Amino acid sequence: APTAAQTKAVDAAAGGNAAPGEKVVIGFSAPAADHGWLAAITTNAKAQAATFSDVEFKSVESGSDAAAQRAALSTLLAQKPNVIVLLPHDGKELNSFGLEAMTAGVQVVNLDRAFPDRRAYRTQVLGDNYGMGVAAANYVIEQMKAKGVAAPVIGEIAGMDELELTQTRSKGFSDTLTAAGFTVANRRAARFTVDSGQQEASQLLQALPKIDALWNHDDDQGIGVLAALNQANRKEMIMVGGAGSKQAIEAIQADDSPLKATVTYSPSMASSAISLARLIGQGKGLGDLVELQVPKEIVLSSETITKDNAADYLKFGF
Amino acid sequence: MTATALETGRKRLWAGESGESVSRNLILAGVLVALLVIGAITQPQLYGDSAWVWSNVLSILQLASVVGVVTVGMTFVIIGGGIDLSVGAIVALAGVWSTTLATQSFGAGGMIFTAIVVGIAVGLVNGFLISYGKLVPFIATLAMLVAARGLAASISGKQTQISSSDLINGIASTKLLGIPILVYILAAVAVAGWVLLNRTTFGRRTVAVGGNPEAARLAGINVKRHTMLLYALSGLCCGIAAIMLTAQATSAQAAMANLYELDAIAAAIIGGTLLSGGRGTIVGSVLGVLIFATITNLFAINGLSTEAQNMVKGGIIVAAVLVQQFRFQSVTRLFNRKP
Amino acid sequence: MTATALETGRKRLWAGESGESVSRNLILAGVLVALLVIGAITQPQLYGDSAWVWSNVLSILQLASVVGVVTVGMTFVIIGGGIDLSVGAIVALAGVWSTTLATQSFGAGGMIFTAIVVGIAVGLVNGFLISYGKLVPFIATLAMLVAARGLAASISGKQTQISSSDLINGIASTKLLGIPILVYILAAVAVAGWVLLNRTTFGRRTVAVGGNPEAARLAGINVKRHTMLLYALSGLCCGIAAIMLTAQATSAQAAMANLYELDAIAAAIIGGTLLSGGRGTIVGSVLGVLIFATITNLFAINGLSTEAQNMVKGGIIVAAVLVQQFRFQSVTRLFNRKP
Amino acid sequence: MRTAIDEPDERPVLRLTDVVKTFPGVKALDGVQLEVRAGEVHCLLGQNGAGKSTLIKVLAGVHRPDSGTVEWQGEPVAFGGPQAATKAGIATIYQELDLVGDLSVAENVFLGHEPRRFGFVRRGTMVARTREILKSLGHEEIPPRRMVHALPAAGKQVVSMARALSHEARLLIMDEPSAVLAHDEVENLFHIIRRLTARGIAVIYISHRMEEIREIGDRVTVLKDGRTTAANLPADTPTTELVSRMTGRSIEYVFPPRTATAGTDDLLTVTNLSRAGEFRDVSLSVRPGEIVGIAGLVGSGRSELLETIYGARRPDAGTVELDGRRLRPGDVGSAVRAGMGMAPEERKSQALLLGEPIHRNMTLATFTGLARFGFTSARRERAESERIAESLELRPRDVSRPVRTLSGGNQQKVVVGRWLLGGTRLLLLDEPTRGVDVGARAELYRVIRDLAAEGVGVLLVSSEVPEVLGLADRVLVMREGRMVREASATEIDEDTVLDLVMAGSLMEGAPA
Ligand SMILES: Nc1ncnc2c1ncn2[C@@H]1O[C@H](COP(=O)(O)OP(=O)(O)OP(=O)(O)O)[C@@H](O)[C@H]1O
Ligand SMILES: Nc1ncnc2c1ncn2[C@@H]1O[C@H](COP(=O)(O)OP(=O)(O)OP(=O)(O)O)[C@@H](O)[C@H]1O
Ligand SMILES: [Mg+2]
Ligand SMILES: [Mg+2]
Repeated sequence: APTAAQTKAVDAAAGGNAAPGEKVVIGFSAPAADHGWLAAITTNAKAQAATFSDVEFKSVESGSDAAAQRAALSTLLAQKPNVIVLLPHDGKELNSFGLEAMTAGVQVVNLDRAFPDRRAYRTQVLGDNYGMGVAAANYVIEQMKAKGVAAPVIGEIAGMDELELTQTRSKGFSDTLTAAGFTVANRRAARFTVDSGQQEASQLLQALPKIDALWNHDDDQGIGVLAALNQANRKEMIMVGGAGSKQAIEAIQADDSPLKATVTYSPSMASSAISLARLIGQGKGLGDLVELQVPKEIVLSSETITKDNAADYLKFGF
Repeated sequence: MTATALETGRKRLWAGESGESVSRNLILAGVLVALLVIGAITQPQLYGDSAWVWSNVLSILQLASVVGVVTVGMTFVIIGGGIDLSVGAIVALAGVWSTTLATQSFGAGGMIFTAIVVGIAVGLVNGFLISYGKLVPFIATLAMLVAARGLAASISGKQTQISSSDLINGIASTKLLGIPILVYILAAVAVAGWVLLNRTTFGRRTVAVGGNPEAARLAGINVKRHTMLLYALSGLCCGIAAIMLTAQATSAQAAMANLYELDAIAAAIIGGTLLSGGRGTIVGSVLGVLIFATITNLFAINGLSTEAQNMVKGGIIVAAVLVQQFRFQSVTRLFNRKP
Repeated sequence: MTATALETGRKRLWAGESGESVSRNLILAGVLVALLVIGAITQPQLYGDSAWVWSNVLSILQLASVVGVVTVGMTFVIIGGGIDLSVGAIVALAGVWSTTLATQSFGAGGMIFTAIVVGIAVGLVNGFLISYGKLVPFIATLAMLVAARGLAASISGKQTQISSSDLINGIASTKLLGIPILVYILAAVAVAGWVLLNRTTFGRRTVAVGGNPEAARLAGINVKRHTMLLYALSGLCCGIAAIMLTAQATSAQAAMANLYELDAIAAAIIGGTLLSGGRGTIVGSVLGVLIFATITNLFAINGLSTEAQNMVKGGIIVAAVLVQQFRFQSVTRLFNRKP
Repeated sequence: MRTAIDEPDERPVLRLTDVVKTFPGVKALDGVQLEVRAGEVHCLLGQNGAGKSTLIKVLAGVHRPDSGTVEWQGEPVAFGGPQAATKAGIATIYQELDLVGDLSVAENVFLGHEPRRFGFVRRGTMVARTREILKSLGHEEIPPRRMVHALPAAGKQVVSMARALSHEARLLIMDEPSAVLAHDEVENLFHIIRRLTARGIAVIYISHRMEEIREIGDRVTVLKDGRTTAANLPADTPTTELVSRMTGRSIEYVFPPRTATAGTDDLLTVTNLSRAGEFRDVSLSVRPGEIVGIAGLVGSGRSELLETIYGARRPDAGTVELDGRRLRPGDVGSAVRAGMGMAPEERKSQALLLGEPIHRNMTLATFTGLARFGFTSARRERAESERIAESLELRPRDVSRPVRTLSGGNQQKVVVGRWLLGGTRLLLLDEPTRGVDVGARAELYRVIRDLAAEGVGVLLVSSEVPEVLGLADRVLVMREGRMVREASATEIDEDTVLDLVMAGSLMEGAPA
């Protein structure tokens, strides 16, 4: 279930947006969820839609690949919603669907995985994958400098390697490290699942008998990574997580494990996307902005959660 | 001749002559219709709109088209006594290879050529390992699955490669006489597969190679070469499928066509192909693919959650096979004494 | 005893009574050693430290332990003429079910009990569909794969469920005499499997049922019941594996044990199990699992990229099988007349 | 027609000199001489495992000889494969039916040399030519488009023959073609062979049935342990001499004398047993120590009856009782536990684990009994198997050899031997001597008779009427699924049985 903070009932301060307006039919599609973050995306979207009395929410969940999602989306399109919010399996693969929908007069809000073609969407709400890597690297650099480690051994547990977002995250990480004169000593790709996280981490530990810093892309698989550290009795490094799960934030706050920080990539973006979709459907803008319409693109910045600010973020943990 | 002798004679005539597979396919078609009816019952307002129904049928066909083409090749391999676990990986490799910038510079023709050549080449390697290296098909193609996905990832640098050829992308978006080109391609491949299997020496020898390889060898058929050709054929189908999938996604990626091997094998088996070889029909396989596509469509229009989908899907697969089973118990009892 | 009698006695020991499989397994062990040597050559500084080498061996064993347990069950199913595609899904379902808050409230005993009961129950359903529903094993267990993953997702609400039982989690972190408990579990399951296959009537029946089901039936063996038991046995192994995996990850999830079915089948086949049933060894299967784990370890300590890993892995699988093939060409010619 | 053969300067079409073929561990051919002339029927005789099938596989290009020469029409040849041999004019009907079940009759006949145009099969031509060939074989009732798996065994044999004749053959090799044929079918086969030899085609004919060799053969070559022990004997050489050449000893009698040991109470009682389409209202009984034989045509439902009694098929109606206790219908396990055993008709597909060693096949039905607390005893299993192998004179005696490498007759011994291990009280035998050589046959008859003497009841199905009459105490005749006659074996003669049995063969039932 989404925490209260993951969704947000629009309050009176947001201009006239709180008041029920004309009815908006929002279609929603995300790939089949097999891990926590994606599951939170769908539940958040649903919950956010439920806070509006003027939104009708139609969700199609769709299969294991882009082709299956495309087929599901075309059935959704045939039902003629006002706006479609979709988290594409892959932005480039579903770009053509965005175009088709926009051409058919259905507004498209892309969630998380950008379409290359600007005509394929009305608005994009994106997490910052590259920025995540940058933030993680910056934290590592800062800590290493503080500890006075000149040539740290840095490990990386990536997510599903065949996804482009994993590549982007890793690139942000290594670009930033390189700028500081550091390199990644070994990198293993897990599959966003706890057991793959444990397995890859245990092998990484084997390859690197001493590690100074470790970045793990995803807090869900991080449960497994932490288990591997624990089983191998390896506590010498600092570990940075990714996404910002409740479990991870609590661990950071407790400060009793190598996990010292996590860089956010919050599934709350799904809630925001639904809110924006409603406004787009009603032709309204964002209350705090001057413009009359919703902006074309919103990129959420990746924030770094440490022991110091963990309390503030706890309510966002999924 | 007595009346009873005549009667048993007729019964026998019905039992042979692939009458069995004809009515097996009729039952599959029945299952398909039943699924469509369930769709109509659960979503009466959608099914009330005939334009929507037509577009929905097209969308099912389009969904089935890529896996359908792969399944035709897979059907040949299985009838010939093998199995090809690498089809998904071949589709991905062919797709990625045909969308590299270098290849795209040769235009649509170059892309199609590349995809098909890559598909056939990988198929030939599979076939070679199996016939001449004497590897079990399961292991050889599993190794190829892993290796081809790896190669695809390395070629693409794990990036999604956009296809900028309008001609290629048009394959997925253009319609002819109101029907998407993808559907024509599936139809063409299926018809070609049917003719190949039922009307040519290649097809008839495929049945022999899978059904009784020793007999085929004694009849002078070059079983090894034939086996190689079967995997090459499967590779060719994968090459075609790669172009279709690339057109649909207007891009290619090392992870695409994930687990198509399971979809294709399942569709072929539901369609009546014997996993042990020697028996199978193209019509059955295509019906199998359509059934799976219709199930997916049914879930989508009803907005079922993924987990509910999966639970129901497992049940439908079992039910679909059981229906065939019970209808044919009497006929099959004759042929199949095994418990 | 005369000299000739002694001689035939020796010959017998070698030729019959799985003499073939003994030397096949020796070759597999050779491949394993070769992989370790490659590791030592490529990473001399790591292998210079004997403490590290020991810990690395343990880490390979630990890596192999979960899949190893699943593979023992799979080996029985395949020798018995079937296949179980649902093992990964059963592990996930059993893991998720045993880590629900309700189950965890019964403590470690309750969790272990639940995992094992769930495993056996799902296995029995598989077995029932196959023996009495007469479904092809491939289809029945594929349907179960889909359904069980769906059920697991629905039970867990797609959340990762943390195991808060120190006893369970301790299975992965505790060592006895310097060796992790997980390794003991694998050893115990493998030994039990070996005894069951080679020294009990159950094992004999398994070979008979897989080698020639009709002959087994006519010899008075209850083939259907035995088939059910084989799938239940595979389910039991999955239940044990679920506990082990949950302990390792200190949590369970619907997506866990992804594609374990492929790993287990591949390991069994590399280990010499015939996919068509009737022949296979536990030792070979365990060696197959260890080879795969060692390959993974080799890649990790050399820091290979995922795509390079995959390409090399495909090659190693092919090479490992080819080595066996050529060594045994003369022996296998005796048994396998098919081309 | 025969005059040409008698001419002394007649050159053989085929001449084999010192042919040797070794399989790992077995010298299957160890210096074979063979000489075949045009237009003759040359019979090959030899015990099971003598190397007959191996020899013809060498001729057919399936195996390459290790040494020795093969001269074909005066030229030395070395066939690279089956196709080379067929091209040269040697067509073969193999011992194991080499047909593809899911292809039609016509497709099987022309497999590998289909009439075609641009890769497309010319189906019309193929069907028409198949029909012609079938007609020339006297079997125009077999529809060329029918799937082969839907044909009865006899029909399959005809298709095999049609396939051999679809080539322009100068030499036709037949490896035990009559083994699966009924009496009238064999007559038909001989008719065809005579027509072929009249056209100058040479035939190599293998069979274990002496009377056939006498009827159709011109000359006989005898093999023993892979060696030619007698070449070009006239076909009317006395049986005793042929047998002694084959076995190295003489066999005095074939059927052992009956011993009057039959008990009085029924051991097996079958009452009104029926299965739709197979047999109806069959009642019979077998007493302890009695051998009951069932005669009938192929397709008359005898195998189905036996399997139903045994519980391998579930009856639609009727009961089976052993010692007055009703057996659970359709449950082989309970039949076996009650003391029944069966040697089924098709040993390879129904009885044997081909890759497993002999002793594991022998103990397949009894290893549970030999086990303790579910743990098997390899020592006892092996000892028991060796005992049986000894008493059946199994060749090879080494029980750890895989059954796959045994010749057909020895495989049959393994199957029968399986039921000599436990406490079997009723043995069901379906064609127990199919493909079994004369020597082994006599041994099997002795074994069966000895079993009866020990009080075991035997229910025997055989297509060879003399076998039923000679071995059984009581004879039942079955026709189209019904029992039409029951008589003591001494009261009925072969002609009576054949008269009863003939009511149209299975093949005539199908419309063209
Ligand atoms: N492929 C093979 N591998 C090993 N041994 C073989 C093979 N084929 C035949 N043999 C062996 O060669 C010998 C001759 O066998 P063959 O089949 O030629 O006998 P046969 O005379 O035809 O007997 P039958 O009358 O029973 O058919 C036997 O000992 C048999 O076990
Ligand atoms: N209606 C039918 N259609 C197809 N095949 C049939 C049919 N009836 C019988 N057969 C097959 O014909 C063969 C012979 O039939 P069956 O077993 O009834 O004869 P039988 O009296 O036991 O003769 P035998 O044992 O001498 O072959 C069997 O393989 C059986 O499967
Ligand atoms: Mg023979
Ligand atoms: Mg019969």
